Amino acid sequence: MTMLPTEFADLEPFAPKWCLPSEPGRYAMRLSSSMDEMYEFYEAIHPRAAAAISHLERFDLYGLPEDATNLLHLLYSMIMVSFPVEAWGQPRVPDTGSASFDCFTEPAP
Amino acid sequence: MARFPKPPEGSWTEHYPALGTGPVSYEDSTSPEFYERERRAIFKRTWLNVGRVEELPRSGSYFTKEIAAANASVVVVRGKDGEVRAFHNICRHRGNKLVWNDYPLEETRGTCRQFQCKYHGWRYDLEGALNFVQQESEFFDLDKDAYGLLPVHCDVWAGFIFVNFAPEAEQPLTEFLGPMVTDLEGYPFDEMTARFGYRTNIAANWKLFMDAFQEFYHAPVLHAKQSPQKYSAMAQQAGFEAPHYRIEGPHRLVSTSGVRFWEMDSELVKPMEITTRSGLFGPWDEVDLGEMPKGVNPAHCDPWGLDSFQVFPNFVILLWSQGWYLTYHYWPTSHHTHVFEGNVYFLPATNARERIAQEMAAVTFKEFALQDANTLEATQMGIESGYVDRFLLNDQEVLCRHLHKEVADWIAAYESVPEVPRP
Amino acid sequence: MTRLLPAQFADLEPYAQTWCRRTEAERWAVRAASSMQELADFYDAAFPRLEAAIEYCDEHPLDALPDDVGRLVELVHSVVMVSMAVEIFGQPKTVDSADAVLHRVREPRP
Amino acid sequence: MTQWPKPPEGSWTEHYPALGTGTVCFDDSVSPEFYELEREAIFKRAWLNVGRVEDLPRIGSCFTKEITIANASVILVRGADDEVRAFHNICRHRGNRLVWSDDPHQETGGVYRQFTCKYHGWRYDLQGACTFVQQEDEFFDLDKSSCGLAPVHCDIWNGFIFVNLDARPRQGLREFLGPMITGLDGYPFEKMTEHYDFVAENNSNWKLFADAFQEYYHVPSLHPQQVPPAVRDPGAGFTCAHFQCDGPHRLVSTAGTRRWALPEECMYPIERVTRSGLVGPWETPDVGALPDGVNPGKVDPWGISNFQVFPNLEILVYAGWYILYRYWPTSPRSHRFEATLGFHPARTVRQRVEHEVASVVFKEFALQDAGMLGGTQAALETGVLHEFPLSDQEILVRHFHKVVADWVGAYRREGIGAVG
Repeated sequence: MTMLPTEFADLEPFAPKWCLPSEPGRYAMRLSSSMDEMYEFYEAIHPRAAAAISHLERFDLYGLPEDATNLLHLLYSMIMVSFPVEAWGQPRVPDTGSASFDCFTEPAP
Repeated sequence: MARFPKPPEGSWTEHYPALGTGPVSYEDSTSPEFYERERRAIFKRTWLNVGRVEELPRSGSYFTKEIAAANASVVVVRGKDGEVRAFHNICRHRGNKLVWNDYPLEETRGTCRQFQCKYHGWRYDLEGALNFVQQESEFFDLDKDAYGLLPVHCDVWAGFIFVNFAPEAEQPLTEFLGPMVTDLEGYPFDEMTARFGYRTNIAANWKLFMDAFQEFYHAPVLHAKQSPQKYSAMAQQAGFEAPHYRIEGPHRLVSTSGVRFWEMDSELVKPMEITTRSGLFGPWDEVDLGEMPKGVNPAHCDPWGLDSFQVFPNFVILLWSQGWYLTYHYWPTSHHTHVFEGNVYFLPATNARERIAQEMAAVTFKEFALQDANTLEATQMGIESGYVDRFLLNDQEVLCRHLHKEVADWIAAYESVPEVPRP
Repeated sequence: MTRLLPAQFADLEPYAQTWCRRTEAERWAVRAASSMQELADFYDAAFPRLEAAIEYCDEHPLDALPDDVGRLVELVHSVVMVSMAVEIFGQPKTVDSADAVLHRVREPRP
Repeated sequence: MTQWPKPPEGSWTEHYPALGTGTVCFDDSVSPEFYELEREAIFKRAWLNVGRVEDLPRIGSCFTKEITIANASVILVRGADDEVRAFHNICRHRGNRLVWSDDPHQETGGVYRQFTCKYHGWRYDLQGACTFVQQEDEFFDLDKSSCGLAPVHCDIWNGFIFVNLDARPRQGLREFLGPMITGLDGYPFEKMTEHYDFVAENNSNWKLFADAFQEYYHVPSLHPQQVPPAVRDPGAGFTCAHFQCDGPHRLVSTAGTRRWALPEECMYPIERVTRSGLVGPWETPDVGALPDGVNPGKVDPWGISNFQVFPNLEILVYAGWYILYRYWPTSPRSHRFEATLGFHPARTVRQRVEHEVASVVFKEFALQDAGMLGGTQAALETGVLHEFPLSDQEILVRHFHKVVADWVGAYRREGIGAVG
């Protein structure tokens, strides 16, 4: 069973883990992932991001087919892991040992 | 060496001579006794923003708000007549908390036709009137009209819902807000309904966290790693200067100049910013919000970055030049803890590309807020130790100076009134 | 796998590992940590066998129950625990109990 | 719903005219100052039930009781002469806590031959006498016979062990309990020795939680799940058959619901199969005639009588089993709640399962009360409201708060007298 549009079958291995509909889910997944896992995901998806965004742009945002919604969620996860990968070199924001900032509402999709 | 002109007095701080230029004490942020005075003089006495009208989309929509600093829980509801009202969240029968879900000490929201107490089933309509008493005939001379929910003063400006716990509000809401804030009227807050909401408990005094977001002196240092090394180095070298500060009554404003990331060398921005065309300052592609009211970018900075309006006591509206805005709320829960809420608002995205740019801006916002929050707990510990009790503030921190002075002034004004019975 | 319950109740064996619990505190904790689906599965399997189980156990004196019968009593106690969630509340946790706790600190055995 | 007759005055509340019918203030449940007054006026004066004689089954049996609000820790022990005694849990040598296990703040218990202080090894016998002083000859004019444990007044009624922390109790125990409570003389508590004990730390004032258990007006609203959805009446009320006040104590009797006589849809499946539920086992061993005091209102059919023994004990008496509640204040806004369910010892697995059902159901509904009362406490603490109306069904709430105020008032007047 595939989750993503066929054009993005190459990203399918990452879909079960990273197609996450909510920010708390994506943030928790980032914190519980190793840097290797996130590098691997980032390296795979980042070169495909422009094509993915162009693909999604063809649809009405509020009537996305399921596979497109999954792809959008995958892009959200790409943004989420870009901070550990591009800025921090670690899953958690440095020097934020005791801080949290919980997202309780976000637009859908 | 100033990059932007300063007022004729030579500095922003001296432009407001009541502020002085000497070192300040943060005892107001460590003393339990001072916190009690703040509660009485400020949080039980002034207008407090509790949300926006879009959170109450139809009649029967409600939310509750726990305001520990005013020792209050309120339920805010849109009545059958479309009016927004606020009530103390207490059943008149045995004093039970009326509206809650799962946990009585946590906030809740929803839509209902009436409020029903879980304890004995008393019911109140959306306008607060008591309309059902279980086994009414068992009571003695019960006048239902006299047992409606206790109202809290409530008013709405530009879609922002404010409450006031004073027996009589000393000023109407718009008079309290003053022209610097009310000149924002006309900004399309009502259209910007795509919202990311965040909340956290912070182990620091509420004023200290406000301070962190009302000066940008810290930004090049604390947030250096957020940007590529080359950009950070340049930013740190340059330091930070805001082109404009303004103080009006108890409220404050800082404007900053803009950064045109999209015109920069790609070594100066992160790959994900290029991919999503978005980042800390928001989506790079301009959205059309129509003509801006005169309160926006009042000093006509060009390029303009943002305006941060600090609405006394604990509410911030931050407008970005890229067509989105933030609100912050700082809700004290003790002298050294508070609940911080941050909301990020955009026009609803019209396609996936816009939505992804918003996601990037919201995620970046959280990364920054986490750094600030953690630093603050370290600040609280440092000043609570009490070994150092005088601290310097530079001209870029003029708004911090004003907040602490304003708080002290409100307490002094309140306590100078001869002792009369107070609630 | 070793048999935990009397042979006549082999059909409940799949639930024994999870639900044969000596104390109320343990039964409460398992209920709280289970999904409604898990609770309903156990209830649907064990509730129709409750009458027979009680009758079977009562062929032995209460103070000298063989090990497997003692475990069957524990399983019956668990059906009682789970019935509250399944029959009454429709969720594992007591409705409107918020953050309240109530610890059973002494109880008869078995 | 049966309408039970009211007293000739027209209501239960007016039958006790001293109660009035006006609104009631619950500031007594949020004020730290009032809590301090309750400490002296009530908990250091009233007889307090700390347990049952079954908790001390043989010579040397002992338990300790932490009475936070009275700043007291008390040892209860059955002596070599079979008498039950109470002592302050303090070694006479340097004031160390005498009997404790891992944590000196936690209650403990067991069977002891004597008490030995962990600090310097002084020993006391089960009657409290000091029997051994380590290196006695190092002391000066030490008279061991004057170094016994400090006694606490202790008496037993119907198997209930009471202590009184007053230097000289103003009343004997039976006199304090009065005729309504001692009307329970002869109820076979001593046969119901199979106990389920519960304890909880609740985030509400002790009186607010007691209030929830001394009125049934809230039951249809807070506990709708007590009956299956098919037979739930959204407008249901609850009318109690009989109320009675006697001195500081209170009583409410409700009519009996013969659940087993109801059609199947009126009960949950687990009740039908186990023949037990909310009102306990459907059948209990015959204990012969119950004393008249169990049902002084002669309610027929009778269900439960709920005796509230001032200040903090409740005894819920069913025909064949009983429940005890105790509320131990730990601060103005918190208390430790104890509950005990007592049954005839099960002789069969079926009986044991009947008891288990009653015990599990009890916990579910007690949790609903506890879960909500944190909200009541928080709302009252906002201090914006001070006047609350109480219905006739809540007469005991009215009486309870009035008695508390009366005792505090009496204490204050004595204090003023002493100063003057």
